[in-house]
Amino acid sequence: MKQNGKIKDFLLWTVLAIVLGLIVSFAFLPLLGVDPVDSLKIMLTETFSDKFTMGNILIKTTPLILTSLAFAFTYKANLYNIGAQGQFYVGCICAVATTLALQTKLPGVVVLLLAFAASILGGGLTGLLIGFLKAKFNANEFLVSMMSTYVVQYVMQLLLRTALQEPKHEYLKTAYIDNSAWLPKIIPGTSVSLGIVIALAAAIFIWFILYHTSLGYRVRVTGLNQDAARMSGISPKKMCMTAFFISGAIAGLAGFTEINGMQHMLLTGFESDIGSYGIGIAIMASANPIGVIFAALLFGTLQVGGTALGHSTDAPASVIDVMLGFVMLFVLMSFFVRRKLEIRKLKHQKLQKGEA
Amino acid sequence: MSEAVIELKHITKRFAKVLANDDVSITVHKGEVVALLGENGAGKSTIMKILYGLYHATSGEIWIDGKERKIASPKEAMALGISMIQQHFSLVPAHTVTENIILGNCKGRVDIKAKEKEIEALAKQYGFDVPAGEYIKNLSVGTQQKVEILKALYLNARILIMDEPTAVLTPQEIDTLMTFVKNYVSKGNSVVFITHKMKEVMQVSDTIVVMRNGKICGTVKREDTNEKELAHMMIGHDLETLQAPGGDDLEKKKKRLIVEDLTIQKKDSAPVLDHINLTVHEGEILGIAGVSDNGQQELCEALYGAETPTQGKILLDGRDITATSVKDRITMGMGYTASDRYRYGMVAEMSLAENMLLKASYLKNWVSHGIINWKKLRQYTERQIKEYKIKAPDCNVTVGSLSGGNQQKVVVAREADMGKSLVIFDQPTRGLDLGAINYVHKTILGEKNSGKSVILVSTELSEIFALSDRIAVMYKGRIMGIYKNGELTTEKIGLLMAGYQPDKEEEA
Amino acid sequence: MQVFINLITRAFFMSTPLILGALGEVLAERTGMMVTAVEGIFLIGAWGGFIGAYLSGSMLAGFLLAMICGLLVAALYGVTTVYMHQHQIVMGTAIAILITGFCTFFYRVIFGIQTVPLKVTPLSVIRIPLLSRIPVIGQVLFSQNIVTYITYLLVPIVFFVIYRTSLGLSMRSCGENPEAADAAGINVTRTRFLAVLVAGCMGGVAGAYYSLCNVGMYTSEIIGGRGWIAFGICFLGNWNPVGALIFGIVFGISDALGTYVKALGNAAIPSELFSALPYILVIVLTVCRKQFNVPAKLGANYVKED
Amino acid sequence: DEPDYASMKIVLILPGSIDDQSWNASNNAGAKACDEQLGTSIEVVESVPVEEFESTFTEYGEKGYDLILSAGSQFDEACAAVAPQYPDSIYTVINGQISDTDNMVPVFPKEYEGSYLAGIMAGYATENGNFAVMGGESNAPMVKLMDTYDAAAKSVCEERGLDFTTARSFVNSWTDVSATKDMAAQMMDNGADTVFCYSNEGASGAVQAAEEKVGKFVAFAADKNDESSCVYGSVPMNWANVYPWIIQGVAKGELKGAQEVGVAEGVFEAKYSDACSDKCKAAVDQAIKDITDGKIDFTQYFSEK
Ligand SMILES: Nc1ncnc2c1ncn2[C@@H]1O[C@H](COP(=O)(O)OP(=O)(O)OP(=O)(O)O)[C@@H](O)[C@H]1O
Ligand SMILES: Nc1ncnc2c1ncn2[C@@H]1O[C@H](COP(=O)(O)OP(=O)(O)OP(=O)(O)O)[C@@H](O)[C@H]1O
Ligand SMILES: [Mg+2]
Ligand SMILES: [Mg+2]
Repeated sequence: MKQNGKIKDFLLWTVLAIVLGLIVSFAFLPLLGVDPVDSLKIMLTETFSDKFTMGNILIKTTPLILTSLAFAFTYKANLYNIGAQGQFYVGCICAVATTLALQTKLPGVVVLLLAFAASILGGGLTGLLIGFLKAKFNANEFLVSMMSTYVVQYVMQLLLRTALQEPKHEYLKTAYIDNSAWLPKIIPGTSVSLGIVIALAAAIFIWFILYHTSLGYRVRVTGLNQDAARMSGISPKKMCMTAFFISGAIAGLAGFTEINGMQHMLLTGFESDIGSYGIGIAIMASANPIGVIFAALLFGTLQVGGTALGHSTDAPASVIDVMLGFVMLFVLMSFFVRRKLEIRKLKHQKLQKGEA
Repeated sequence: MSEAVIELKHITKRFAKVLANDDVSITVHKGEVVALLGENGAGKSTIMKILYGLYHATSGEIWIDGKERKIASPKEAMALGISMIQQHFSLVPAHTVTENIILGNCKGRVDIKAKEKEIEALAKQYGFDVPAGEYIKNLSVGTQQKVEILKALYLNARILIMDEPTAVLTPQEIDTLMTFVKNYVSKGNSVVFITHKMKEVMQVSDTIVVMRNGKICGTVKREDTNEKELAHMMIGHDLETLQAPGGDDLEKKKKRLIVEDLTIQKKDSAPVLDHINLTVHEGEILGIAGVSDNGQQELCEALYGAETPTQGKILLDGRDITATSVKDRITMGMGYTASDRYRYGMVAEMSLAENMLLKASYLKNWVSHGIINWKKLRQYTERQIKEYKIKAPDCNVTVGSLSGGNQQKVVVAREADMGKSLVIFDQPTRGLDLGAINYVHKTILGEKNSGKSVILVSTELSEIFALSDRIAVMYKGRIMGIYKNGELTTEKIGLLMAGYQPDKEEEA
Repeated sequence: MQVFINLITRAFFMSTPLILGALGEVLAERTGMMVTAVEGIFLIGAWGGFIGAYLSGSMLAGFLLAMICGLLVAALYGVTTVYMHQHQIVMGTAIAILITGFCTFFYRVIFGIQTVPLKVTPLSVIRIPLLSRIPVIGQVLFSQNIVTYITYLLVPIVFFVIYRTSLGLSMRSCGENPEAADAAGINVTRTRFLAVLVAGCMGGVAGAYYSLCNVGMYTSEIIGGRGWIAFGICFLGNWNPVGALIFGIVFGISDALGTYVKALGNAAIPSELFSALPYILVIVLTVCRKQFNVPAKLGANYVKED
Repeated sequence: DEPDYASMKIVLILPGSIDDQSWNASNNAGAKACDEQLGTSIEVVESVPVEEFESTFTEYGEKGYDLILSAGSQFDEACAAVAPQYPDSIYTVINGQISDTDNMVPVFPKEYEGSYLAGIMAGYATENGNFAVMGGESNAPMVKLMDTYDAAAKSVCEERGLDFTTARSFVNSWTDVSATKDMAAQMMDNGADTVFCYSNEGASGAVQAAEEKVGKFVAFAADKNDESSCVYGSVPMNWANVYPWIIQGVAKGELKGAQEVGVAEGVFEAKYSDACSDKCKAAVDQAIKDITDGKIDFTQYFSEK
C-alpha cells in the first residue's frame, strides 16, 4: 500500500521531469528556424507510426540495459566502474574475432554460444583487471576504469587496422559476419534480435544475484562497509574483483548482442556513447536492475525519437544530446524535490498527529 | 541563585521520522553545572545541538542573558560564548592539533608557528598536556578529548556543552576532566554535561535534568536525589539486580581456549601483544581489564583471526587454530562484538535481517546453494527483535536508523548466537544507557550459564567486577596477571593497569 | 638539439591547460567536491572562448566569456550536487552529455553552417625581456603566452591559499570532515559551492586555451578527453598544487614524446599505442603511487538532515 | 525531355556534421548544388552514428525514396545488407565499391588522382624538399593517395634539383585539431617545410602549425586557400560537379553498377593561391590533362598493390 504510493509518486515525478526536459530542449529549436510544436508532432508520429521504428527502440535499448547494469552492479558495491564503454568494446572484439574465426568451421549455434562466452569472458577479464589493480595496489578504480576506455579504444583501432581488418584491408573495420552466426530476429517486420531477450534475462539475473544470493549479499556488504566485511570472513579484495568481473562481463555481453545481433561487424566509433548513457540510466533507476530496464527503454525511445526528429525536420543531430542531457538533469533534480516534499509531508503529518 | 544565562523555552524539534524534542524547557545559571541525563535517543544531543545552532528548532525560543536570540549557525552560537563538544569527535584526523583548534576562528593568513605557541600556552594554563603540532590521528582518544575542550576554551566560551565527554576516557582521565569542570564553573562559567554515568552526575553537577522520549521528565537538585531515583526517572522502572558471579570451581571444567605465547610485533617497533598466555574454560567469563589501547583490541582480533600473530599458538577445544581465517573461526563457533560496532559490527545502510546474516554468509543457516532464504531469515530476525527487546518497527528497517543502544543490541544478539563455543565482547556497553547496559549484562551472564566461554574486555572496572569469574589485567600488550574475581581490590587493579606489579614491588 | 628544445617547449605549452584545470580541480577536491563535469567545463570554455574572441575581436573578451561559461556549468554542477545532493559522478556524466549537445547546437545557432572554418589568430607569445634570452630555458619557459605565465603564477598562489590561510584550512576541513567544519561554524555547502565555481572558472579558461591559444578555432572534438587528464593529474599530484604542476609537465612531455614518435612516421610503430599513451600513463602512475592523501570525504555529498 | 527532378525523393546520409569543413561539408555542398541546378530538394541527414547505418537505410527504403545517397566507405556493407530488400530505391554510396544488385550504384572517387595534383603543388611549394604527409587514420585508400602524392612531389623535386625526403604519420583522429596541429608542428620541427593533411576538422590544425612554423600547406579535399597565407594550393573535392551527374544518371536510368570518378569527371580541381608559380600551375594543368587522357598509370606508385 505504502510502497505503491511511493512508486506512483516516483513515476509521476519522473514523467513530469521528462516532460519538462523535453519542453526545455524543444524551446531551443526556433533558434534554428524549426517549429517546436510541429517537430514534436513529427517526432511522435515518426517514432510510433510503424513497427520498424518501434523495433528500433528495442534495438537501442538492448545495449543500454547491459551497460547500465554494469554500472549499477558495481555501484551497489560502492565501486565505480565507469569503464563499461571499454569493456563493451572488448566484448565486441572478442565476439567478432570468435565469430569470424569459427563461423565456417562450426555450426551457427555453436559459434553463437562461443561468441557469447568469449564476449563475457573478455569484458569480465577487463573488469577484473581494474578490480585487481584496485584490490592489489589500491588504485582509484574511478580513474583507472575511466582511462581504460580510452586505452581499449585505441587498441581496438589498432586491431581493426591489423589483425581484425576486413580482407580487402581498406578500412578500419572487420569483415561482415556470416548469416549463420547472427542472433535470430524475433519480431517480424523489425530488426529486433534475440539480444533484447538476453538483456532482459541479464537484468533479472543481476537482480537475482544481488538480492537473492550470498555472493550478491557479500558484494553489497563489502561496498557498504569494508571493515565489517573483513570482520565477517568476507575478503573485500576478492569481492572487489568479483564485482568488477561481473560488471565487466555484463558490459562485454553488450558487445555480443551488438555484434551478432545488430551490426554484424565491428568498426571504429561504434556505439561510442552507451557507456556514459548507461551511467545515467542506472542512476535514474536508482541502480535497481529491474528499474534499469524501464529507464533504458526511455533512453532508447528518446534516441529513436531524436533521430526521427533529425531526419524529418531541420533540427540538427545535436538535439539528441541536448534532449538526453536535459531529461537526465531534470530527472535527477526531481529526485531531490520529491525527497524534500516527502520529508515535509512527513513532518506535517507528525505535526497534525501531535496536535490531535 | 545567580542569574540565568540560558533559557530554552518550549523547544520542539521534529525530524522527518521522529519527534526528538517535545516542549523542552531548560534553564542554565551562571556558574552552574547542569547534567542532562536520559536513555539513548531521549533527545539530549538534539536539544543541545539546537542551542549550538547545528539544528533549528521547529518551535520554541532560546533566551540568552535574558534576551531572545535566534541562533542560526554555530558561528552565531560561538559569538554568544557558547561552545559544544560533540558526542562523536568532530576533529579532523588529518590536521594538526593547532589547525583543529583554530579552525573557523582565524582570518586571512595563518602563521602556524605563532598559533602553535598560543595553543601551547593555552594548554599549559589549563594543565593539559597536548602536543600542539601533532596530527590528531596520532593521538589517543583521551588527548583528542582534551583537544576538543581546548577548542572550546580557545573561543573564550562561557557556556560549555559537553556531550558524553567521558565515554571513551580512562578513570584517571575522567578525574582530570571533573576537576577541570569544577574549576571552570568556579570562574563564573556554565556547563551542560550530558552523560550516562550516574557517578559522574553525582560528582560534578548542581542541577540534573532527566529526559525521556524527547520530554523532560524531571529537574532536580543534586542534593535532593540519589542514583537509584535518577535511574528510575530515566528508564521508568527499577533496574534488575544481577546475580553476582559464583565461585565456580574452574578446575573441574573443560579448557576451551588456550593461548600460548601469543605475540604480535611489527618490524622495528614495540610488540603490541607481548607473549600472552591465558586459558578460558567452558562456562567461564574471563574479564580483561586495562586502560584502553593497551593491546586489548589486537588480542581480540588475533583470537578472532583478523590479526596474524608473529609468534605463539591458539588452541580451541584442543585444536590448533592459529593459522585459520576469520571465516573458519566463525564456522567453529566464535562470536565477536568489536568495540567499534559501527565500523566492524554492522552495515548501517542494511536492514536488520541483512545484518543478522552478516557473519553467516558462508554458513548454512539461511543460505543453501548460495541462495538466501529470506523468509527464514526474517522470521529469525523478528524472533531476535522480540527476545532482545530491540526497539525497531520491523526487521526491514536499516540498522542505521536505530539508536546506538539498539544497534548494540542487534550486534550482541547476533554474536551471542553465532558464538556457539566462545564469545568475545569488546566494550559491549560503551555509550549505552543504564537499561541497555543492564540488558547486555544479563545476556552475557546468560551465555556463560549456557556453557559458552566468554572473554569480556572492558575499561569499566565495575563491569569487570560484576561479571567476570577471573580477571586478567593488560598493560602495554602484556598480561600483568590473572586473578580470581574477589582476589583483587580496586587499588591493586589500578596499580596493575598502570603497569606496577604490587607483589613484586613488595618482594624487592 | 633544436628539435629537442622545440619538443620541450611544446610540452610546456601543452601542459598549461592541464595544469590550470588540475589546479581548479585541486581547489574543489580539497573541499570534497570532485568536479566530474570537468570535461564539459573544458568544452564549454573552448566554445565560449572562441565565440567571445571571434565576435568581439578581443582575446580578453574571449577568455572572459570562457570563464563565465565555465562558471555557469560549474554552478549547475554545484547546485545539483552540493545543494541537491545528487551523485557527483553521475551528475558529471549528465552534464557532459548536455554540454556536448549544447555547444554543437549553439555553434550552429550562432554561426550557421560554415564550409570554411572560422578562425581567430591564436594568442601570441610574450617573450620576457632578458629571461627569454637564456639558452634553452629562455625558450622553454619564458617564451610562452600570458595564460601560461598566469598558470605558473597560480601554482604558488593556490599553494599559499590552501596551506597558509584560514580559507585553505576551512576548505581542507570541508573535504576531510565536513561535520567538524560545520560544528566549527564553517558553512560547508557554501565553501564547497564556491570552490566548485572557482574550479569552473579555471576549467573554462583551460578549455579556451585549446581554442584561443592553440588552434584559434573551435570544433566539437577539441577537448577530446583532455579534461579527464586534468582530472587525473589532480589525483596523481596528490591534491597538491605543486604535484599538479609536476604531473602536468609530465603529461605535457609524454604527449610531446608520443607526438614525436608518431611524427617519425615509422610504419612499424603502432601509432595508436602512442595515442593511448597519456591514458596508459595515468593508469600506471595511479597503480605505482601507493600513498595517496586523498581528502577523506572526497566525492561524498554533505547532507545535514534538519 | 528532362525528368521531373523536383518530385524525386532523395536523401543524403552523412556520417558527420555538415559543418566539418571537409568531407561532410563538401558532400552537403554537392546536394545543395543539385537543388540549385536541377531543382531537387535533397534531404540531408547528418551525424548518423555507425550503429544506425542499417536502420537509416531501411527507414528510407521503407519510405519509398527514389535515391538514397550516402557519403563514406563505412556505409558500404550496411548498404549491401539493406539495398536488395528495396529494389525500387537506388542506393548510392559515395566512396563505396560494392554493387551486388542493380539498385546499388556506388561512386568511388579516385582520391589518388587528386592527391597526385596536390603532390605536384607540394613539389613547387617546398624549399628544402622535405615533406610531412599526414592522415586522419591509416587505411588503404589513404595510403594509396599518399603514395601518389609522394611520387608527384618527388618527381618535381628531382626536376628542381632538391633532395626529396618525406615522412608519413597518422593522427588516429579525424576531428582532433589540437593533436593534428601538434603532430604537424613536430613534423616540421623534424625538418619538413611542406605539409599535407587529409583529415576533417583536424586539417585546420595542420594549417595552423604550417603558418606558425612558416612553412607551406597543400590542402586536400577542401579548399583552404583563404584560410591562411601559408596554403600554397588546394585540391578540393568538388562534389557539386558530380552530384548532378549522379542524379541525372539515376533519373534517366543510365547510371548502372559501380562507378569510379576522378580528375576527368571534375571531382578534383586545382585551386591555386597567389603564391603559386606559373610553372607550378602549368605542371598541374598538364597533369590534369594527362590524367584525363589516361596517360598516367597510377598503380606503379602504389606501395601495396
Ligand atoms: N539528524 C537527525 N535526523 C533525524 N532524526 C534524528 C537526527 N538526530 C537525532 N534524531 C532523532 O532524535 C532522537 C533523539 O536523538 P538524540 O541524538 O538527541 O538522542 P540522545 O538523547 O542524544 O541519545 P544518546 O544518549 O544515545 O546520545 C533520536 O531518537 C533520533 O531518532
Ligand atoms: N543523519 C541522520 N538521519 C537520520 N537519523 C539519524 C541521523 N543521525 C542520527 N540519526 C538518528 O539519531 C538517533 C541517535 O543517533 P545517535 O548517533 O545520537 O545515536 P545514539 O542513540 O546517541 O547512540 P550512542 O549513545 O551509542 O551514540 C538514531 O536513532 C539515528 O537514527
Ligand atoms: Mg546523544
Ligand atoms: Mg548518541
